[in-house]
Amino acid sequence: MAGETRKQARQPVAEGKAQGNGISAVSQNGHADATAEDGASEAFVEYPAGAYTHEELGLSGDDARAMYRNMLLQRRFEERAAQMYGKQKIGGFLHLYIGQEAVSTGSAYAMEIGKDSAITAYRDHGLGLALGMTSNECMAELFGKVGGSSRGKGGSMHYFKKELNFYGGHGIVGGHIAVGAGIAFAHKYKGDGGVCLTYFGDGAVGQGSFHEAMNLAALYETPCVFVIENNEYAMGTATHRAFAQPDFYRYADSYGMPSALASGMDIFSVYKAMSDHIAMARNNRPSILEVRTYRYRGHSMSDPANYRTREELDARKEQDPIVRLKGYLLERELASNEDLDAVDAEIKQEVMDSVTFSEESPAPAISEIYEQVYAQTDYPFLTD
Amino acid sequence: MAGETRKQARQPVAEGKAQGNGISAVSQNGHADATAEDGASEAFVEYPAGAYTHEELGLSGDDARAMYRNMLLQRRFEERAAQMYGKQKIGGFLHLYIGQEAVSTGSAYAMEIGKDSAITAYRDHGLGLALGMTSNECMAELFGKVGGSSRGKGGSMHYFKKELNFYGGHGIVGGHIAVGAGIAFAHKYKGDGGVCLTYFGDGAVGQGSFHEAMNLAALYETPCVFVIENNEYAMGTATHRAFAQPDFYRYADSYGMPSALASGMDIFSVYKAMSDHIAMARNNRPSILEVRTYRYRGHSMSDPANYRTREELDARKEQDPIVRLKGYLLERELASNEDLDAVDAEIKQEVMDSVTFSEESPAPAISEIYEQVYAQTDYPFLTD
Amino acid sequence: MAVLQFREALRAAMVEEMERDENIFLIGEEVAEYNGAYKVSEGMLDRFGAGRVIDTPISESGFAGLGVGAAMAGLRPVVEFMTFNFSFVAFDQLVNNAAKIRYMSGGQYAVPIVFRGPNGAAGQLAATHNTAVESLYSYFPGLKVVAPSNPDDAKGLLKSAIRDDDPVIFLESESMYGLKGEVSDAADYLIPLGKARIAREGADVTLVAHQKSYWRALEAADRLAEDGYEAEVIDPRTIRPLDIDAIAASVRKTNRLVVVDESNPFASFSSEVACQVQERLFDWLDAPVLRVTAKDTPAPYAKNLIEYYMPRAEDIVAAAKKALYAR
Amino acid sequence: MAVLQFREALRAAMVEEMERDENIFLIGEEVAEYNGAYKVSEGMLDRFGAGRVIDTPISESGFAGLGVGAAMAGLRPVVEFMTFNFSFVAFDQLVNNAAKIRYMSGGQYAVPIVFRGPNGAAGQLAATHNTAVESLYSYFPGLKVVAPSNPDDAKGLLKSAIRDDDPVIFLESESMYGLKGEVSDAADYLIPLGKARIAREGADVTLVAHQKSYWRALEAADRLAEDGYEAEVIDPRTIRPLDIDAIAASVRKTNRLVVVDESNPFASFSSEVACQVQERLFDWLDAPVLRVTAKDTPAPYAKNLIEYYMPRAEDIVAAAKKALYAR
Ligand SMILES: Cc1ncc(C[n+]2csc(CCOP(=O)(O)OP(=O)(O)O)c2C)c(N)n1
Ligand SMILES: Cc1ncc(C[n+]2csc(CCOP(=O)(O)OP(=O)(O)O)c2C)c(N)n1
Ligand SMILES: [Mg+2]
Ligand SMILES: [Mg+2]
Repeated sequence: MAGETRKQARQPVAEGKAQGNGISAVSQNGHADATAEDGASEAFVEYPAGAYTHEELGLSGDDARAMYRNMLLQRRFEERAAQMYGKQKIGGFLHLYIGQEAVSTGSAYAMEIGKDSAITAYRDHGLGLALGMTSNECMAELFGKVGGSSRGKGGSMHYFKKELNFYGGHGIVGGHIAVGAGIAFAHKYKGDGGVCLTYFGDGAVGQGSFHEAMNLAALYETPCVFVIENNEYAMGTATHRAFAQPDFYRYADSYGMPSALASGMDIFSVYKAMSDHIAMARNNRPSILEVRTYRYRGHSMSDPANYRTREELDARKEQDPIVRLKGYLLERELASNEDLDAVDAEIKQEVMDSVTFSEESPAPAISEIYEQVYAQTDYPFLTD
Repeated sequence: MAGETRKQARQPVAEGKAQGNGISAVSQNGHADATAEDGASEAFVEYPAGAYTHEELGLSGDDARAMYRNMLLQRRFEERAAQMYGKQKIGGFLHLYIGQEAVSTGSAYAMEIGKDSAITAYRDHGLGLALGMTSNECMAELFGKVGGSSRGKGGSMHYFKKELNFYGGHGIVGGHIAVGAGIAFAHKYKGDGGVCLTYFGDGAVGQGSFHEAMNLAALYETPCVFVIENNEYAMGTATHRAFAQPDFYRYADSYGMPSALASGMDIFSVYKAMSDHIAMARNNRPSILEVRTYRYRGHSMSDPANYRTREELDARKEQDPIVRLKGYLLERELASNEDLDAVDAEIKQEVMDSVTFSEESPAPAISEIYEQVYAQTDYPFLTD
Repeated sequence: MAVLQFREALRAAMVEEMERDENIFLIGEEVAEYNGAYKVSEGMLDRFGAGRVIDTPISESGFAGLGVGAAMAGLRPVVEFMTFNFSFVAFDQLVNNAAKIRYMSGGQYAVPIVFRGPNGAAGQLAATHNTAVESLYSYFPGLKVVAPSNPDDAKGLLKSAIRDDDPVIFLESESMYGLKGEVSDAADYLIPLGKARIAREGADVTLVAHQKSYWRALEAADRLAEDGYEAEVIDPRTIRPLDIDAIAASVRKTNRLVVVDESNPFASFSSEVACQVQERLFDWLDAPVLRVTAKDTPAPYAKNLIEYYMPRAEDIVAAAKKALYAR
Repeated sequence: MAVLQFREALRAAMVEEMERDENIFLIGEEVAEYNGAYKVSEGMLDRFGAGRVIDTPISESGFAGLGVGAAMAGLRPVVEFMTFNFSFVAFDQLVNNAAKIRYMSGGQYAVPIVFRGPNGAAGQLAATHNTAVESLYSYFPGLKVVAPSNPDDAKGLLKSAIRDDDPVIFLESESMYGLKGEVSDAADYLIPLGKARIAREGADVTLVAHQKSYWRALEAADRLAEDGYEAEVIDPRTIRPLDIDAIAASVRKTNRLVVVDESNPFASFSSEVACQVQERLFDWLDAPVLRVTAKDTPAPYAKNLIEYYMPRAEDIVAAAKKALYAR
């Protein structure tokens, strides 16, 4: 497998080891390097940033450009959503994914959408859009309108799209991990060849339900990839403050699972890692993929993010996965600046149109309160 | 540390390696040997059966004889309890500890009773008696009489004894593990130098609450020893059918904790391991101690235990920890057959007296239903 | 009609449904190789194989969540809790995921799942192993809660629950598994959820009772008859949705109601029935709605205490007489 | 008297108690370095240090259990849930361990612990983040449940809860943390648990309401006054034990009762109040006990839906008028 690094237990960390254009997959926030110093664990695979070219990965120039568009759509969509939140067009919590787009897009291109499934936590706009949800249905959901993907019932934290096998959008930290194992279980049960990608944050690893789901998935050999989007914080809590041992990929040992570490700052790293893990899952070998990523915004709109420094944030922004891919496209002459500006303009228009769509989409009728609670259509609700 | 074996990762298993009088700590039921073959984990300590003498451990002949008595009391008590259950003097569930007595007794002698604390699951008669609960209060509790340790409110699964810092007796699998971490937390908070020993079965490792408690204990550096009493089955489920990776001591890696494996068939192995782990805990270093043991009886009185063979059971009975210690005492001339028979007779009488005590102890007054629900004495219950 | 034990009726329902629809599977602790902690699933592993009758580790939250995911993906899981006391470590899966995903997804995803197992007390098991859960789960819109009291209902309702496209909490009883009764062997025996059953007719006082309490209520009705009072006994069978119409029709006749339930009293099923009935039938009631429940305390172990703790026939008789202003 | 925000009143209670008794500590997600998700614990880390104001991983079951153990061992933990929705992953710890250990140990172990945090709806958060939990926890004997509606009560009741030797579920409200009110600065300001407060006197109809609903009820009372009806508004403050005597005294005067609660209706606090009142005061009631609750559905996200979903002043006015047989 091109570019991968097999580590041996106890092998010392090579200082300054070559990693493409120098962006490490390793966190700058108190994490040990991937090769644990205290005599670690199973051999595991690392997918560093900058180690892959699109050709090596079997991707065309069109693919690379499409990936760029896909990431940029998420970014522009959320920038606009943040603005609309400020205008009180959107209520409740709004958790932005900005900075993490390579994870969703890298996955979307590695999986077979429609055949495979995906499920994530409440920070779900990016994955929804990456999988093919429209800006219209996504924005209208935030506006709480009937044009929304859940007809305004779910809001930001609860995007779902059945045609895409997108299983949500879940607000209880850790609560959807076993659900993901169950979706994978169904793929195997039905023998449809699909796999399920289950995404969750570093914070969710603190929930016992994570461990229960890992053991069940491993025991039943379900076609799962468990993707830990390690953005270094759960709200204001840096991973090393919440975990006695914060190298999450090592947890796979307890379940006899393979695991790996990818850089969420490089879409090719994510794409390659996801492809490998999906291939394992297709053989009913579940695994953990830890992706080291970063969120630029606060946890939600109300979070000033005082728990990190301006410098830390700026340093991470310099590794921006969209900027990185842009540089790659230009350098390789896969696209010109004008091409990319045109893409940006087109996306901005699409997002602006989704705002108009959402404004115009009607609010749900009050009677919809009682709809979709039950499949049973004549359910006798208590009403007054 | 006398007799301990430090293993290196990937070190192959020496076939037929010398282990005292040949009794291995390693399960015969599908477990990998302590040194995992697939490239394991942190170095850990193994405490094999037969590797220790009482002198090496700083124990006197009196100590060894007291340990014998302590184990035998549990055995005889439960034999009698089983009989009383058959006579319907005891109701509900009755989970017997027979076969596992070296774990409770080995611990009781390694800890400082009164200063240190202990908490366990529902299979709690053995630990209660080992810590110093009287046969009377234990038997009367089973009979549901006011002479019982919980005045008949708790029954078999819920022994508690505050003077002994015995925190129960808990019926929800996994539910008391974090409670144990909390008791340890309190020891540290108060600075009283105590540690908390938290016991639970192999089955409890399947609960997410186990993992949450491990991480919390490790993160807060609480004075805990987590003792996994691996008796190879959770009800009818052999460990390898419930766990993708059934070598529990290896789970400590995920929490950066030390761990070890002891033989529950040899009280000296347990005593030594517990002593070492308690010493770590006194330095606020929590750890996992997996003890490989075996229960001779069914899970509870209604379980015919068809999930294991007669041969398997007989083989394990040959390793009986009481028989082993008896042999040791005789061989070393620490006691004569007559001495030991006298101990047995005395214990049998004690247990028989506890039956009489329980028969004679009154049933609680009906009004006691409303007592000890709240500390508040004038709580306004809904009554009719 | 065959005479079956309660557990056999449940098994028959599962077996018939699993033969009809291969998307149905059974999962839980000890359901397969052990043949069920209470032998409800006896023989099912042999019949359907390990792919459809599946043992789990002790990970209720994990396997309940796995069931929810499988249901969203088109399967129809039957998840057994060894007892519903243990569902509390999976509470979030039931009340947030199973109950709300249809709603939050705007109707895109159904969650056709049955959670089943023993509910409530089973003798001297003490406080953590004696909780009646119907009040808790029926609080949550999005769930249905079923609680049959005899083998025939158990079969017909479980088959309906399995076919239902909504998540169903299906409550059984440890101490009733051996109870025998006539069970229909009609080809497709389905009893609709949400319909009460009038078990005994009477004009003087209505007794509403389900599961174990139902049998106590029948006993009480017999005793009341000896004293010349005819009690009408209604078994709601389904807790949510509640067949309040059937209860109301009866109370319009008797003008008196006693609700019997082994739940603890506060904010419980019995409170709900009383609340709805006094609201709907304020002018019909000749006496307050009374209730007979477990005591307002945790469950004790001692035999004499737990016996007194549970609703007894004599308590029901006394409550009925009170409602009748009799002696 | 100082004017404090609700959150400041809670903080004052914790700070005063922690200064009085060093066995008290605060633990929960983001309580320390972040100063509290809703800033209730602002400044407390600086004041008491990391040994007594303790951040946790997202492990509600783990840290709730840790709290129970610490309480058994003689400490007095205050455990913050970021919201009570998240207590469902710790449900077993609250309802089995905290609630029952005293009983099962025959009174040997006390569990003096407070679980606190926001309860119920807070606007457009959708179904999993809007659950009112008072009905669920008050079902369990062994627990106490407190739900203040103004800063003064919040302070006095939280201080009492912390000193109480029983486990207390202490319910706050996200959308009320900024609410300002006069708060006593008496040296040892303790409001006893289990005592209701008559917030407004009136002879025509009784409104029972707590937390957010309390403010809706006051609004409704104003509107009713415009129409010439004097509503008596009772804030129960404590859900378990319930001050039914205070409610009953009021209903004896008004003969009419409307219970307002943002819980879902089925098997809820409102059912319980209705049940108890109709039982005790059957001959005093001139109309059925009515209730105004959240709708019998999960909570929707859309603004117009969630607004309609929650009990509104106009719903309360309508219910009161119905009870008054007024137009
Ligand atoms: C069970 C539960 N506890 C607490 C919360 C509140 N909460 C929402 S998001 C969050 C942090 C999660 O962090 P992480 O899993 O790392 O995801 P990220 O926000 O970084 O994407 C917390 C504590 C919740 N939603 N559910
Ligand atoms: C949460 C929960 N689930 C299920 C049970 C039922 N149950 C009681 S004991 C037991 C097996 C536990 O096995 P293990 O932890 O290995 O302890 P052992 O019985 O071997 O001592 C089970 C499944 C329970 N009490 N609690
Ligand atoms: Mg994070
Ligand atoms: Mg076991």
